[in-house]
Amino acid sequence: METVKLTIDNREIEVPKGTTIYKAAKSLGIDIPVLCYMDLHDLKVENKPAGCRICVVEVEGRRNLAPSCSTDCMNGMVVKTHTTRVINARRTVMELILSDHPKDCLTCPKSGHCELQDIAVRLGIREIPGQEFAEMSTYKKDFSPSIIRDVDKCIMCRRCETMCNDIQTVGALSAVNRGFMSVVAPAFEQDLEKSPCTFCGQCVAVCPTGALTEVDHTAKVIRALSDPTKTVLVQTAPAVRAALGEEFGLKPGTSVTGKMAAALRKIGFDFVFDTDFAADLTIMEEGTELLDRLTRHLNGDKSVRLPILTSCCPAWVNFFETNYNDMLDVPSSAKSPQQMFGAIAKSYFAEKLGKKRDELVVVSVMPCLAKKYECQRDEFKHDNNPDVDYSISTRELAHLIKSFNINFVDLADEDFDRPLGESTGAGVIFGATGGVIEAAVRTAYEVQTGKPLPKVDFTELRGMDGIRSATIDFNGLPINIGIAHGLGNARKLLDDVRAGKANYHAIEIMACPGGCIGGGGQPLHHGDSSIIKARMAAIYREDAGKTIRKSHENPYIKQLYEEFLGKPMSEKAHHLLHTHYFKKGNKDIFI
Amino acid sequence: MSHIKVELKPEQIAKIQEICKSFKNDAGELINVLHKTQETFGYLPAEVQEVIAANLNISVAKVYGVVTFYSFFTMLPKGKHPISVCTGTACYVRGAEKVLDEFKRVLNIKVGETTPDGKFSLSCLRCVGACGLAPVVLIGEKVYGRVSPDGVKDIIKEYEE
Amino acid sequence: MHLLVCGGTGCRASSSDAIVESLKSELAANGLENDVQVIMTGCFGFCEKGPIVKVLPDNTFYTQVKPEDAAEIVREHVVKGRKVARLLYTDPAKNEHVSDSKHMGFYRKQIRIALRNCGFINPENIDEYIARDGYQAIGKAITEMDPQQTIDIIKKSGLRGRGGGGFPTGLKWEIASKNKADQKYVVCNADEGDPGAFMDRSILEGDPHSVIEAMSICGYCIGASKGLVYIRAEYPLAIKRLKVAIDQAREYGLLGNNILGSNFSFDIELRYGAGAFVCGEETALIHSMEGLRGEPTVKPPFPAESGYLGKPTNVNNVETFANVPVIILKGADWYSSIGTEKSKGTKVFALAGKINNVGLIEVPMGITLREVIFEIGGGIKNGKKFKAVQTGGPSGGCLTEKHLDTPIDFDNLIAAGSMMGSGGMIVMDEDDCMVAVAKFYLDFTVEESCGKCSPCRIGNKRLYETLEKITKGEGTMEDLDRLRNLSQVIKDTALCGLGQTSPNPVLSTLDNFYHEYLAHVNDRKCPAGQCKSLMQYVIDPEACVGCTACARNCPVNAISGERKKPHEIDTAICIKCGACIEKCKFNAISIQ
Amino acid sequence: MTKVKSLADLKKMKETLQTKIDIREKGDASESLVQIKVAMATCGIASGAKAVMEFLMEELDKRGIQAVVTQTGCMGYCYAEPTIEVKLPGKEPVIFGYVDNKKADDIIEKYIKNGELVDGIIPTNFESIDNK
Repeated sequence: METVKLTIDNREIEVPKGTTIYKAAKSLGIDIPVLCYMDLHDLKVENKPAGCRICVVEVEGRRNLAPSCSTDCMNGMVVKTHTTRVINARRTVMELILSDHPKDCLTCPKSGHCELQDIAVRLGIREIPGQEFAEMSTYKKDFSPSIIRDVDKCIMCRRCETMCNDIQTVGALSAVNRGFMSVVAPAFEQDLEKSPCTFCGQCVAVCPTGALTEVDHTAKVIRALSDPTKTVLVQTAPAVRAALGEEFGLKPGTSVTGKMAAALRKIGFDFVFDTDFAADLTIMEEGTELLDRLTRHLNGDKSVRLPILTSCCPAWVNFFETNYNDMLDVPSSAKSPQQMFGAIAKSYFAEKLGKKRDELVVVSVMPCLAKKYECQRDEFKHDNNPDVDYSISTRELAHLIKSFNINFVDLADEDFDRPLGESTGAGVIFGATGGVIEAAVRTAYEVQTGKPLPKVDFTELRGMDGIRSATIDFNGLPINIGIAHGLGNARKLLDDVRAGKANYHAIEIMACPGGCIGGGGQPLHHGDSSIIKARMAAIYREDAGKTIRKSHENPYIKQLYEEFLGKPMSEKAHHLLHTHYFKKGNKDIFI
Repeated sequence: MSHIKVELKPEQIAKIQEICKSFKNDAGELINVLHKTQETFGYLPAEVQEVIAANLNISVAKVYGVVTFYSFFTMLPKGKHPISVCTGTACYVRGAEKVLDEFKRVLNIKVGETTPDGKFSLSCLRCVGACGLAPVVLIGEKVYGRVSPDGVKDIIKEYEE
Repeated sequence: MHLLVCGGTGCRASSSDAIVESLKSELAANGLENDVQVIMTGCFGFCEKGPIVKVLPDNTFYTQVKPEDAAEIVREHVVKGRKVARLLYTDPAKNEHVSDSKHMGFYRKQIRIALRNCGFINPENIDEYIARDGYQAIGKAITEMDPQQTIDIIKKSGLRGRGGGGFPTGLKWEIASKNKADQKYVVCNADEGDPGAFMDRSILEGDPHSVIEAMSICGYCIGASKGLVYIRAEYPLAIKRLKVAIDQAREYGLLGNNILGSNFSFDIELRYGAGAFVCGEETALIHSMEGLRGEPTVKPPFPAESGYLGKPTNVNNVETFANVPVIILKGADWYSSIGTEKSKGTKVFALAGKINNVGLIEVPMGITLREVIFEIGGGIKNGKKFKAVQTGGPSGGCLTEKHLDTPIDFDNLIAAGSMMGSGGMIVMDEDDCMVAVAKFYLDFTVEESCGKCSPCRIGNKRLYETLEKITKGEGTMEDLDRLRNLSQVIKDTALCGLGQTSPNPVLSTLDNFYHEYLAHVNDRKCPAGQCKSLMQYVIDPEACVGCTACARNCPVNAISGERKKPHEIDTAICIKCGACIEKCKFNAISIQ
Repeated sequence: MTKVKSLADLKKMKETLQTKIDIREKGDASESLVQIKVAMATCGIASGAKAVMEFLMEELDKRGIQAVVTQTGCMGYCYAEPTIEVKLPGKEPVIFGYVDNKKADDIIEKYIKNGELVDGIIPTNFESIDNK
């Protein structure tokens, strides 16, 4: 490899050609502040518009200062990262950015997690000169069911634009306007709800400031908890337990299932249940649907569309409703685990409790922002009463725990309540990319072949590659599986399917890079993909530690079918656990 | 950018499709497509941008991002007699600002606006290259040179039926 | 006999089209339509005196011609051979007519290389270009030289980019030629956005073939078969003439496959700008051509490595290209004999502002500002005092009296705190407030900033606001310090050339006219009497005769008074428009 | 129009086309060229000035002399029509009277080519030549 030698702050270093000054300095332990820069290494995405100009350094012989994030090291370069000139420039630029930024830090939802705030603290900004006559660029606030856009706080780092367009290919956001009024916004600066936004929340996950935040439902949850006429149930998604600990200073990848259950009980939920249970239920329905379609297909039924696509991810559902609405019969009709849980809770479990559905409040804790939108969809309501009342994110749950004065780290582990709290390892791995399809395979294999699986772990389905495929031998019948995470990858896969170029029987798609563990509602990873990997490891550890690892072996699932649903895909199951999809957008009328 | 809502007729949609097609529906030709479309429709309302986006297979947000970046593109229909005051440097030092102020005062609109009767719209432009005639005002295609604030009323009078 | 009528935008705005028509019909009326040709040419440059009609062969230069003058020109000059004295240029110094343009102060010191064909040939007729050795340079290059030899001529000539930066053109070509790729592009930057500079437009309107020829020479040198002209949509005439020229060149086989029997092929397409000054920056320009927002990106990679569609791309501006064919034909030594040590050749300037001879001039590098302003420009309008000259447009600075004898070249202008830029040259007199001038330019930059980087997006806005505060009389000494620091930081940290130079008007006025800033801040006065907030209109009761002219003309009815008695201005209502002063015949109204 | 196929083609084409704009090239460089003005008022035309002018233009061209021939109004020497004014580069103009084709031929051969004076110079201007 070709290398270059240079000096940074009087220290010599040799780095591979093409290394930026920022990275070279970092390898020397010199931590140059960056703001707009974001490196999502595993997604092969580097957001470096070189727009904020916070990371400037002095390069000997150069007329002006160089942005270290996007300037390559050259042989013989002499770089200084903290001269008076650099520090003055950095401070002045920071003052400029702050001069066009609201000063409501104390009440900002991003307070404490704000990168802009961090740098202001680090640079010791104490006043903003000329603020009294400085005009601010202000815009309309946008409240969607999932995401709040308060772009007065936008600093034009363009990270959200990169996520929305380059990674997710959703195209809801773009830089608009010019100069002082330029900002990232949907077309015509309309609300996100009128845009092709899928509410995947990846923009929120990378926003360094409070410009993009989630809709906060914690207050509503607290109100429900204090309402004596309501029985409040909580369900927690698989990925939450792998990340919640980070909000309390635990190492990424620390599984906090037991502490979480304990905390939820302390907060006062009447029943602490697990979405993993519903995940097992999803496998029963989706797996059966897969086998049904497959069998009919093998028997020559031309009306059957394959591959079958998973439908647990609400952002993905929004995406195909907008972009692939010519293929609405392809995804599985199975509802997502969140909605299956809600439907069962407000029917089966309500009956068990002898309560009416409106006496129950179902709260979900999700790694996701699209779930907030999903639970508000009309088809998931009964007499205007939603199956799931409130969906809160992992971050909101952390706030809730903190505001209930709970010392999370020191909590003793507790278990979920029964019956809707029992789950298998198959339910747990829903949280990571490839997990849903692995769980489905574990069940479908045994149902189809009537034989026990020789091994439960399908490592060929795991990993971080954006698009993966594998062929699983169903006792002589090769089943082709496709997996994509990140909507951009999903688009590639789906385009192939639409063009008839792909030969898959089943495809799993998750909107967020990494799957739900990298969801838009998770503790912010600031683009550090090692955090996502640690969460993934935790998920698979949890699976491996479970005694039951196949959904169809979950005793409470069996009981549910025996007592209530009959069998998978029964009429009752269809009514409660399946849904249909809608055309969104008007793209097709023009082409 | 403020904008108005319109309903496109099928033949208008067909016209836009035709324009896109003449540029091979190539997203790289977006700016040429927008030019041609604005030439045809006079402005680029949201609905028009949506059709363009669909045909070039790019997001509407991107199209809007481009439309709002370039000052030549407008989402508002211009007045019957679009008035452009040159505020290039040569015109500025020869008093264009006063002329502009007078137009604003007489028409009672701001720059970028159209009079309620739709007759006049007012905009600024940077240098038409007729610096010898500074300050210069364009009404439609017609150039008025050496305009003084006093002369503004007379110029407007020419266009009032 | 030939009658040349200026068809530049300025003269056309003063109905030079109608002049052509009138001349033609007058000639026909005299039965001379076959003996005398009327030709519409590109810009003569002397826009102040436009429209221009030139009669050849006796080289008579008629100024400010109106369509109704056509009859007299034909009757007197064409038929009888008598010059129409009232349409001749009058030398203001000697107060006598000058009929031959070569003897006018405006033209005397000019050397026209880039503008060699402007105002000389019919730009819509390729034959006239060919008659002037057109396309011989590309012919010479492809038949007699290899690309490197051609590049060497350009390198040796010392030609530097005329778009602003002044990067050596030959070197730029060489870099692009050395990058290997299956496709490369030659781009002509014709997105002239500098308010008050219009040389590129004039060249394209007056001599489009020279640009086409130069682009193909560049294509030959760097190994590109495709050329793109990125041109402002606001230049309809230039677009039209360029299109005509491209079509003609294709028809003649001077564009297209196997040009002049060689194996070199080259063709040109047009791309339109849409009103964004920042697109003059080459990376922004390339993004704009790709159908994106015209936002610049960090260099490196330079366009020569990765430009349009990721391919090696060479971007030069119109004026740079216009120099190329002549250099190839006349040689590097000839070209480098003109100009100064580090800035060779000539530069076209758009001379405007408070100057007698507004127009487009081409002068050898090294000429002094004094020569340009007082000899070519004919001095300051209305006998006022020279105060400053702003060069380089919004990226440049304001130079003053002490710079008048500095030879103009790239390096001297930068050393003086300004820059060559694209060649705008705006002259200001004692009535121009330099703080307001800086504010004017910042207003432009704020409007044209793309918004990508924070120093330019927010910093320029803050500079503008501070300047506004000062012109309102609310400035403080801290504001002046802040202006300077902010300006320096913006220069130091902005992403592209626009931002890096946008504070120049502020810094140069702070350097050269600090006393004016001080007057605004300390005395709350605008010495030039331009800043409205610092002025009051007052009627001198001694001088006022009560004619009521002022009151009748006040647009806001701020003036009251009885007939034949001194009037008074209500300063609370007065909008300081100045209408009253213009109407007062007794000099009774003054600004304080 | 035929395509230009080679550099030689182009050069040939240039030669032909150049005459079309010759008048402008010469006008631009009038200082360095021979300038001839033919008085073409009624009196001049009546005495055959037009024929003389055409002769001059043709002959100068044939003999390879770069000259600008223009018409002018009456020079005030109606008695001596046709009259022409000849101005050699760097010299004061000289006016010749009674110019017919033969005289014109003389003027070209003797005055224009060699600077020798020929008969028929109108005296008022003779002085100016003398002074030189």
